[in-house]
Amino acid sequence: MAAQPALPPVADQISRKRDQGLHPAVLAAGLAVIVLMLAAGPDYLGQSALLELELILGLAVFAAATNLLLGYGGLVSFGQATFYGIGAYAIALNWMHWKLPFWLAFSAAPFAAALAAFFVGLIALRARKLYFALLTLAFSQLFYVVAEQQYHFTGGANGIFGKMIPPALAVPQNGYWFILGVAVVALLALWKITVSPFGLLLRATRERPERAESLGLNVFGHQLMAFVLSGFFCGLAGALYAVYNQNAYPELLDWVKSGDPVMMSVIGGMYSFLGPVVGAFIYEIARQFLVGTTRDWQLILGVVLLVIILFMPDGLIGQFKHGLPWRKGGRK
Amino acid sequence: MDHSRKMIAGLGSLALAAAGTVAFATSALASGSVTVGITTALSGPIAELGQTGLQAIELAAADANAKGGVLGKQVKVVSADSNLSPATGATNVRNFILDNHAVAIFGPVSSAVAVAEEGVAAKYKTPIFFSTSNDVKLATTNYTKYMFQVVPDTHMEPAAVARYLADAVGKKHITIATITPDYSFGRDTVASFLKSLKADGVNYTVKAQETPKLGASQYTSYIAALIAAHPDYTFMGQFGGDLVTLTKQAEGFGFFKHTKPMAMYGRAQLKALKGKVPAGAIAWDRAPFWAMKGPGMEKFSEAYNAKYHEWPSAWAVMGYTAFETWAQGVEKAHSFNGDKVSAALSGATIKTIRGPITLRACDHQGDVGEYVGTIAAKVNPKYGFQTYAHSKLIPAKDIILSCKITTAEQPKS
Amino acid sequence: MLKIDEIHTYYGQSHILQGVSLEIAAGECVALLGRNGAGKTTTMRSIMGMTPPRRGRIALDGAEITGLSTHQIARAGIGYVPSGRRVFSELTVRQNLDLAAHDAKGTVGPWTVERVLEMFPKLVELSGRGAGFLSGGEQQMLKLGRALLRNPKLLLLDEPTEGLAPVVVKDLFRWIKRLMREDLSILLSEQNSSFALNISDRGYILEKGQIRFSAPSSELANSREIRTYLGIDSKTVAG
Amino acid sequence: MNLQVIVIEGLSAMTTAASLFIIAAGLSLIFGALRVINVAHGTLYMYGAYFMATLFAASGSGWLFWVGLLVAPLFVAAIGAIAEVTLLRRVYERDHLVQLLVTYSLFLILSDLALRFWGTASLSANQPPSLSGAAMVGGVMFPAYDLFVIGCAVAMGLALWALLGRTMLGWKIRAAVEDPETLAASGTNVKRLFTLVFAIGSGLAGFGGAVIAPLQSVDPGMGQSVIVSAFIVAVIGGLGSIAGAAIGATLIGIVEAVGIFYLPSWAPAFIFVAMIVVLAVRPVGLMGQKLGY
Repeated sequence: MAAQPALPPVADQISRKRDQGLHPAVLAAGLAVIVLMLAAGPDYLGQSALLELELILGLAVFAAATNLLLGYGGLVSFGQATFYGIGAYAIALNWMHWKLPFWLAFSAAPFAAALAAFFVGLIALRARKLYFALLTLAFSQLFYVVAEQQYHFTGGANGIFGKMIPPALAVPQNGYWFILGVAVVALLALWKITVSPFGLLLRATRERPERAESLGLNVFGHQLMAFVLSGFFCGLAGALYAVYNQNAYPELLDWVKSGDPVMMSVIGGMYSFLGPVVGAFIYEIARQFLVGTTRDWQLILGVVLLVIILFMPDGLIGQFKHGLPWRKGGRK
Repeated sequence: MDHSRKMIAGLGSLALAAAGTVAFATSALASGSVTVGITTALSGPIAELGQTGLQAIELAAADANAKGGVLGKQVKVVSADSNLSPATGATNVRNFILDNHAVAIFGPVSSAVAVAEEGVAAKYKTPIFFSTSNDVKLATTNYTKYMFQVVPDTHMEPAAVARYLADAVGKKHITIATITPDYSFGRDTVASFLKSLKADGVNYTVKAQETPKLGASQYTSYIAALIAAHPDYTFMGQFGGDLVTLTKQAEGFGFFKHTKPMAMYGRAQLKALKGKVPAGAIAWDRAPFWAMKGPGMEKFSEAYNAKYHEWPSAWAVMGYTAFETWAQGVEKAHSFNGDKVSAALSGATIKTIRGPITLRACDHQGDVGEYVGTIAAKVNPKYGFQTYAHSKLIPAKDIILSCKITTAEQPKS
Repeated sequence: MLKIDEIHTYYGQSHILQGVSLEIAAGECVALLGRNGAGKTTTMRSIMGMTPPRRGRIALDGAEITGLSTHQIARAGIGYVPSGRRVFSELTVRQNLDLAAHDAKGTVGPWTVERVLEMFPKLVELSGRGAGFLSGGEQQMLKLGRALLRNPKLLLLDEPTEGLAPVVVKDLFRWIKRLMREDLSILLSEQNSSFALNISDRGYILEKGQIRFSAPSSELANSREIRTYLGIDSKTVAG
Repeated sequence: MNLQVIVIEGLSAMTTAASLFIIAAGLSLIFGALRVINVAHGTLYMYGAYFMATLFAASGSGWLFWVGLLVAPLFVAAIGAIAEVTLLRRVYERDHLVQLLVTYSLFLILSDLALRFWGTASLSANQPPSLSGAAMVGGVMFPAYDLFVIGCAVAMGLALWALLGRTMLGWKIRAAVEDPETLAASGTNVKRLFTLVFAIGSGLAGFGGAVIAPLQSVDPGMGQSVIVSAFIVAVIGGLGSIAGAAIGATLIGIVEAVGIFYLPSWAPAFIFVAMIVVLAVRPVGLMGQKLGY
């Protein structure tokens, strides 16, 4: 990414519009406390809660990586599960066929996803807005169908199940700390990307693409870079899924799975970095709770989503910034 | 320590009570309850399979509770939708065990979800009973000692159909086409079917093999390809709604005038097709209540019909059987402990509504047979759908894989 | 006829009209002048309910129309001729007119499709042509015709001379004069101030969303200060 | 490959194309006017099928089928109208993603309600006696009902073409697509027009479901399984273009038929490849227009 000297005005304008929420120091301290509390999880949480957290931490990375496109790049992708699935399959396939060390497979997984993202992005980014969304969806389905059909290589619809992680990681607490550690580092890296010159220029491509183009910014190049980076972290999230559940199967690549991080971002708020992370926690916990307690979980989930979409346009984080809904009585 | 002394005292008094009169012990324990979990497809295209299975398990629990419960405890059934997703199914199982303290899990519909759930159940040493999904891998490559399968597996079922066909055609040369969902169930089934035909000495040629995707809504192009192949017999591996769709569309082509279809026409498909199932078609079902003899079966189907206003599907019959299996395992082990129940059931013979079932010690596969028959021309007035004109129970001993084969594939440890 | 009282209109967060008031009497032609971005089009859109004002009120013949939706305001008797090429380009000329006539069903007044075609004979020969293929002047005829079919009491003309050849501007001048003779009230927003001041009875000057001056057009046209402000070149007075 | 096979393959491709067009046309119409991708479209289609199966299952006499064909679209159109007035109307100004998620929520809600009303079992509508059985076409047996479906698709295409090209309502819809504000300024109640368009699009879905019901199992998954193919058809053709939907449906019908014949194990992947290829070459679909979305 070449940061052209001509661009600071755009970047500057946008950076001034950044989150005007809590004071950064307060925020950082608060987050540190939350991370410490999570790290101490095994001391006070039950086993099922810990496992739930393992899943959600991976999903939080998945959502934040997707939101790099969604909230920062203005690119609605319904195909990020492609890369999530590739991350998980990289570990599972290695275990089944190649038997290379786990750590090698784990490190390679995000790169494999990024490579796939490069080729998908090269084609999909030619299309605009809705067509882009539907094209990424088509790629997602293509990978899904292939994973389901290449029976001997991928295990078909059943997927791959087995002891694909080292015994040390299979110890519940170790697995938890490992996932927590990787997720926190990944989120920090993603955050770094969003506040880097690249991240600011990416926002410029979202907010005023013509202006960015006229200032000599290579919009396509930036979007492709964002797509590859997002693919990388989605792949990492997928690899974390494989650590959590020790399996990979075609549904991980499905467009329905691609919808999850989008939903999480919208619920949490796609215009703040933490929105998708918060969204991941809320969406997954709510979904688990509803599935476990009622047959009508789809109905309730649908209604809850509607309420959030219709009455909290910037998601829960946005709502928090603008003031509580029952205090202000609508934002219009 | 004070605490452990109290526990020892408690255990001692319990043991005393147990050693005392049985009636006393039973009434003392009856105050408690115990939970079993079922997570299966309750929404989506094959929700019917999950729904009827769940209903039967709830009925079985109610029946057991009416008789004083299992090991004196009332049984509570918790259920959750797996939404056909392995991840959701696995999480549900974990939550049942860790949060609801479920002592047994009853199985899902699709094999992908079953494989995921099997792993979780084993991790927490909780027995899991498969009554709908029947992937042979569950008892071989993915075998754990906590799994029990009370349904004919993906080898047994097509082998039974092959045996039936072998008896029907004798030495005559026949041509065959297959159409199965592009899904592990479909693949395994058709492969086993052809292998079994060969083993049974049938002289056949395969003319066409089609694999439309699961849940397809348009089969015309596949049917056109099948028609071009002119097979004597067409083996159709579709199940649930897919089979209804395929039958309707093939019917329109007059396809069944030229070929004899073979398919898993169960209660739901027979009912949905309302008398339009081609008469004489070779049909099979894992537990067709109308073809199964015995007073237990009759009582069950009447009770099920009275409660849910529909006749039980095979999934319901087997769901009930699965519950019976678990309950008797607990009684035999005299414990809800997973290891003990597993040990008690391994190699045991269970009395069920469908007759005695022996769970082989080597792979925990029940010796359940498959019912194969031909579709009657007329609708059965009592049930409102076509049943079988002739049917045969192909016994398990004729079709089950030998322990030598299955154990060879089981994980070693 | 139309009375606008202290309206405030926003585009998202930006406060465009900051308390605009103006009035148009029956049969009067009023010009709304000002530089690009002064708020002329926003005033028009506020009247039509397209960007409803957040505060203030607008009344037509004494009846309040603030808060009504656009089609209700149109039905109350206001015809709107938007600026630019806003004809339904996928429909033919005749379909454009028939559509407007259909929407105007039930209105009383002199304007029918036949009479519009009489006023703009050029449209007769173009009637089968896709409206998107018309020239700027032809589109202006079509837009005007469409608005007249409503038989409005008040006509809003947004930048009618924009992008027109000088000869067509002259035609436009004649058409507006004719409509004024038929006692139609007109609100005209214009960049071309000399054109507007020549034809109108009174004028308002908008600057940054506020009315700066208002006076009879002749007075505005004669004030050197205003002429300089509006940048009128004394040589190019149309009409 | 002999002639008979070609005829049968051709007709099956057309049947596939017809049923795809029947679903995609309403989706495309709604998108054209409202710029909304309706994820719940497949579910509305399922409601049409359920309605037909419920009605027709009650008696099974032929004339009820024709009644169902008329009433099912109205029933589904009413559901669509309610959804538009209560939900979609609020989000036209918001971005596509929000609209997509609103219709996704609608999909969740409607799917759940269908489970409650109709249960989990497969239902089925018979073919009316006059249309069941096989017909001889070009020397081959072909299902009469499939021919009826092809006929319905053609009729629907012509009706939409006439509606949009020849009627005042159609002109207004096209005018609203181009410039809803100016249309409102000429006195049209554009909100009501949008409700009407959404209701018509939903009604088309309901009609599609009612027509297809006798050809397949009516079960809770049927909406989900068609929606992705419907998207693909509409997108290949160019969203908003009815002619495009017809071309897209035909293309997919042919691609599927050829794929099934020559490379059956890869056939399900073909339609996605087709979409990717078309959009890679023409990023707005075959008949799509470059618009600001």
